[in-house]
Amino acid sequence: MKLLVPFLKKTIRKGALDIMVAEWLFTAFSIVAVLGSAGLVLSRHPMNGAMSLIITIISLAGLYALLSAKLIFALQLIVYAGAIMSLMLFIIMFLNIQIKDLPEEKGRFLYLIGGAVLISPFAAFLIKVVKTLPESQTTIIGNGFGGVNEVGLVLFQEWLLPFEIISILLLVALLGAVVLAGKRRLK
Amino acid sequence: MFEYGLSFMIFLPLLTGLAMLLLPLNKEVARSLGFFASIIILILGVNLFIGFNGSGGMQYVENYLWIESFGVNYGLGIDGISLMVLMTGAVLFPMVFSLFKNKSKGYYANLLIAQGAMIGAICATDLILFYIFWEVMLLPIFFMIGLYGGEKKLSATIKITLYTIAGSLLMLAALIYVGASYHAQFGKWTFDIVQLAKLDLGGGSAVLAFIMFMMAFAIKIPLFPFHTWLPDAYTEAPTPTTFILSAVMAKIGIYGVIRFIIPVFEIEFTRFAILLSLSGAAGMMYCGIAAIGQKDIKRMLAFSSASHMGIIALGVFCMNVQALTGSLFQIAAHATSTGVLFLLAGLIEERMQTRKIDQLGGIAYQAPIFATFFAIALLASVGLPGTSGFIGEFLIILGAVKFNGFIGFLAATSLIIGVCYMLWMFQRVFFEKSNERTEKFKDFSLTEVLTFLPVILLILAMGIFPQPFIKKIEPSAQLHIAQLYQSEKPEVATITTNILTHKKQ
Amino acid sequence: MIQDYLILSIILFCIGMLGVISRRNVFTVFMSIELMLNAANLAFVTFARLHESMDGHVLAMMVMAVAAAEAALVLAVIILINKHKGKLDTNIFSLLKG
Amino acid sequence: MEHINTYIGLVPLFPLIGALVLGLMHMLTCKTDKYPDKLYGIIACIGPILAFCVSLILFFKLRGMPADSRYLIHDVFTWFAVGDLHVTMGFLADPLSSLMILFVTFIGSLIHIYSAGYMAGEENFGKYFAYLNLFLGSMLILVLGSGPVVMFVGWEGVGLCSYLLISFYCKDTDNVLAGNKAFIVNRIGDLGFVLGMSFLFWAIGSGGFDYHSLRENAHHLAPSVGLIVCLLLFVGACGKSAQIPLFVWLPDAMAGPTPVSALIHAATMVTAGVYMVARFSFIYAHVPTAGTIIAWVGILTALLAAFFGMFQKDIKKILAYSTVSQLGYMFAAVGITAYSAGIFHVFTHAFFKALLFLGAGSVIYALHHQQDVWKMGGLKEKMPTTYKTMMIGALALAGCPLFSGFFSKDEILFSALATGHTGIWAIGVLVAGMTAYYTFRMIFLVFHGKPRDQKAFDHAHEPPAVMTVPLIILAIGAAFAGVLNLPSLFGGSLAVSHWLAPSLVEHHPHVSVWIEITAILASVIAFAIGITIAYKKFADGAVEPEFSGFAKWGANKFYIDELYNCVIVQPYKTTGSLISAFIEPKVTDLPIKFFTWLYKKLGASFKVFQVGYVRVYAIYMVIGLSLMSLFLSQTIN
Repeated sequence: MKLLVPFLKKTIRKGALDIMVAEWLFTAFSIVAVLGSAGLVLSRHPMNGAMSLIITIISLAGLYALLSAKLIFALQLIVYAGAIMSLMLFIIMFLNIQIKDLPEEKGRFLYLIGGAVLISPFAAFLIKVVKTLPESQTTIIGNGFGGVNEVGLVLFQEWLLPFEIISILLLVALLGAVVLAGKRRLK
Repeated sequence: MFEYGLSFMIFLPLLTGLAMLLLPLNKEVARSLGFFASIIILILGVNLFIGFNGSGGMQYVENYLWIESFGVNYGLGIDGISLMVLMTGAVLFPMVFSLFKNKSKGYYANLLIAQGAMIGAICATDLILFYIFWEVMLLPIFFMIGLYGGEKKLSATIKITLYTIAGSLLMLAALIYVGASYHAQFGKWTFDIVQLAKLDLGGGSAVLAFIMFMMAFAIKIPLFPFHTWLPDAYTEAPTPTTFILSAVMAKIGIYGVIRFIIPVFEIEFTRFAILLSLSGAAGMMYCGIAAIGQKDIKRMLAFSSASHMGIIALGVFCMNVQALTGSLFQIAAHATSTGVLFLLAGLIEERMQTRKIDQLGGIAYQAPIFATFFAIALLASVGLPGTSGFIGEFLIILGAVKFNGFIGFLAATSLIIGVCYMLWMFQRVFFEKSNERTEKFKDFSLTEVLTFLPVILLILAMGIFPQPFIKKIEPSAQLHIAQLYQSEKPEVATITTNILTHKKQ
Repeated sequence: MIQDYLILSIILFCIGMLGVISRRNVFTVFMSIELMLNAANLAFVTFARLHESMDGHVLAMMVMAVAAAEAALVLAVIILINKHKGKLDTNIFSLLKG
Repeated sequence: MEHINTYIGLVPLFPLIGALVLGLMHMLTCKTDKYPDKLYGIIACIGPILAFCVSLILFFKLRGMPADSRYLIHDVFTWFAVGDLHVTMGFLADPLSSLMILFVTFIGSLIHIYSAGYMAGEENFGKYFAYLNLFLGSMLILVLGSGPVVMFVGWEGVGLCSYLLISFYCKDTDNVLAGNKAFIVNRIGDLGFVLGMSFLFWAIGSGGFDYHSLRENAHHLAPSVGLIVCLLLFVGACGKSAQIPLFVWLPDAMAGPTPVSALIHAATMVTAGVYMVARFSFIYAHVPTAGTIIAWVGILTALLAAFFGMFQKDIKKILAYSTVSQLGYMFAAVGITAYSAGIFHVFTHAFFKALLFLGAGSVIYALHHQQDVWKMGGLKEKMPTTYKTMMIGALALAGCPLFSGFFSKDEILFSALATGHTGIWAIGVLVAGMTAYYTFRMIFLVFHGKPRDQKAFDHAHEPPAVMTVPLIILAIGAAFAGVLNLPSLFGGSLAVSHWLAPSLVEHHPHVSVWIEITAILASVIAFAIGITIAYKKFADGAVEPEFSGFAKWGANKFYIDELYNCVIVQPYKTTGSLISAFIEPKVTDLPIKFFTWLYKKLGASFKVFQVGYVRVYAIYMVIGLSLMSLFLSQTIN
């Protein structure tokens, strides 16, 4: 006890409690994310998959928040979870997919296991690479890091040209989608 | 005044050609655009020729670092060795535009692109830059044969493309080997040919690299037995393309040997010189004999061109200044004579709708001017004194005799072989009785006379006053040969002296 | 700690890849790709945090934009496929079969 | 500085300008035919005549100089210079070349004048004269060139003109083939010439590649190299001067217009080989082996050609073989180092052979292109001038004493005897007899006896003055040219030999007068026998015999043409066709075809993996990724 109290005091003063909270949060979010993605891959009906993906996306948003990326956190929720995924759900429902419409995929689990075996060296390699990186803490940093203002400045100063190109890309995609989906047969 | 002259000469046609492809022009506009671009190049080329001094070194040099990490330069420059090849590439193109009016826009654009790439390949002093232009050069040829060729154009296109690509990929490998060995020896990267000449290569891998390097040029020249793409390609290609192939592109093969192989691979070159020159002689004889059996005038000229290329290559392999100068001179001479022959054969085809020799005859009575021009080009091609063909051929034979008496004899047989098939063809096309087809043969129009006259005069001028030309190329040849012999590497010295002493006995 | 984030990103990415190679349902394949994009985004943001520079954030935004564009197109394509073939199976296309 | 003379260049220049003008005029107007023939004729004659005048001036200038430094040089410009090789486009007039240009321009002018009459009304009148002028210019370059390379320019130039003029009537395939044959055979000779020049250059040419420098350095020439050079150059001479084995083209060359045969294939071009050997006498004199070979080749050619000449029926072919035979004499002379005798025979031969050809031309002209002697006869009355002049020419050719041919031929035979070449002398005497026989066989058949073709005979008439006057002039020359080199036995002083001496390297052997008398007697007897047999057989009314046995072989020229055709020409052509028909499409593509086959097979075997499902391709990617990862993991610790 004599030793523990000053240690606790020390850690609390240095924000170690925050770190512990952050670790717990990270663990929770990551477990949810992995579960969600597993649900995506395993579920047969795309609706289930989409719901699992939304879970993953939301937990990822939490992780962004933990990494002090405030704007990305917001965008992840608004754009990804809000716009893209709802578009997808909309389409899935629009197509009114029944189980019988879906491919049979009899050897699905066999495939999944085989795939996992195939991918494992790759994953192992990447993890090995990551392990060589210097370890670092991820405490929240202030000074507006990741805020709208700061990211906006970087975006419109250093990344202006790519930004414009992305905007053109979006436009093209928009047109493309309209042309593809909106095409009427003239026969 | 002329600081960026070479770059201008490369990129003017290249960009004009590309622009022509992109813009919606009709073919007449495209043709005149091409004509003016080529005239500008012609003027620049002549200006460059006049301003060139025969000191033997590089002139009009442009050098900018391009890819720093690998020491690749955008390096241009010409010396006596590239001068004549450059002139063939720069001077002869307007003829094509003024003669052939019925081609499409893309065709003229491709011609210009080909010209730009060729000039680039000729001027490049950096191996990588050379390689890039070398490959770009093939593209327009591919399209011109593939899109606008004769009946069997597709197989001919595939043949020429696969052949040359195979060669140039081998060259790429060898080129990387050379760069890497330089890095190993001097601790830095460069592909500048002057620097690479300092390399001290040896051993089995160098021989392999030499063979791979040589292969690319041997296919392009083409050396016997790598010539099999040539008859098909030359025959099936539209006439202007054949003209370019024979007048300029084949020459770049020879030029590449002189510029890049001799300085870098001295030892290997000396070791293989006899074999290579035998191959040149064999090609000359084989193609010359094959020419006499041809029934198609263009195909016959194709073999004749291959035969001449054999002897020009032989001159390079003889490793003395007379033969080398002769080869360089012959490059220009052959471009003018055989080039003109191809163009004239193309005109015959255009007028008579046939290329079969036995369907022609008696053109000389219908078209005396045409026949005279054809005869002059033909005589230049067989190397009659007073025409450009003689000087080069004589110098090559002279040098070959010094190199090796037997090779000299083989080289000299070109005097006979050339004249056999040429006269045989001339007799059946221009003499004998005319038939109902050739009776309607129209003589030259004024435009055509004006197009051919300068070249015909050039053929004669180069035969009668060759010294102004030789004065500009000879110092470089001198320098090149001196480098080959006075190399500090002892191995080379012994090999060359062996050859020399062997020869004198 | 940073490493944990990255490892998570790798795991998600590999699961996405697994989905792409082992599933035949067009929607699932597409969403697996979205998952892979998200995994990459996570790595971007993590590295941004590591270097304390916001370029990673910008890149993540761009990936989102690309994802949005992709979603628009892919969904259009899926609608077309469904309309013409009445199926959502990737195996209906085998034109590349040699 | 006194040796520099800028006139020399003018000699070849005048005819060349003439050729250019005529050629352009003809080329531009031949379809419309604007200019009259007379204009062409006059322009054509200007060049040669001017050249002759300049030649005369040069000749007298040389005469005015001291004998041991008698030469004029005009270096016009540096032709090309590469390394040690320095070739100047220059002209050299020395006694040898001045003598040559004198008779070349003289006879050339006469033949131009004659041609204006002979060719009148021909279709390509202008072209003919353009070629003829070009020929004369080339010939003069050949003679005047100051070094071997310049000589080679003329050498090839005359070959070209010879080709063009032989195939002048180019609608007829045979004529063109004859032209081709001439050019190609000449080219075989040129191969020897070029190689000879090359060896010569590498041996002694680095100090300057013109006759003067070469002559100064000639003693550095190693005997073995000297032999190679001499023989190679002689191959060139063989081609140009129709010696064994390259003589086959000359009889065929008679396909050209007759004046061309007279100028090119009798008087001037074919003697170029002799001139060349004489020019290089400073080398040949040091290589006796080469000389002996040349002499024997020459005398055997003389024998063979004389033999063929005895059986010909085409008047021009008879003269052609006689030319080959006489050329053989000349080579025998230069072979035994009697250069001046050889050149003198060139000189006299030019007169009488040109005369005979032009006379034959008149006959052919009169008989409307009838060339068969067995269809002629009795023309003596109808064509008296032609008969008389041709008689003089025939006597000169046959070596009748006191005519020019007698002196020059006798000089050769005497030299052979004097230098101990008895075999050559004996064959030479035999050939002299044969010469007399076939010459007079021709004369008797054509002019004596009764006409064999009455219709043609009735139309025959003496040609116009423009043709007969040159005949008369040449006849004077043929009769009296021998006087110029009268040996001391006849009270002369060998003027031509002395004149030529500075240009040549030769030794006159001193032998007793009896040997000279023996030589003369032998040739006179041979002449007498030959002419007697001819008289007996042909003087009045012989009929065309059927040849059999050996004579048939002779009439068919020992089937040498056929032999060459079988052994060289046909195999060559067959090889060409074989390559184009079989090897090129079938054999040489085999490696390529193998590779394409291989690629097809490989492609077929890789096809298995292309299942078509996008997912499977993705799996391939992942497999690759994994393998790469496995490999790369090794590098990370």
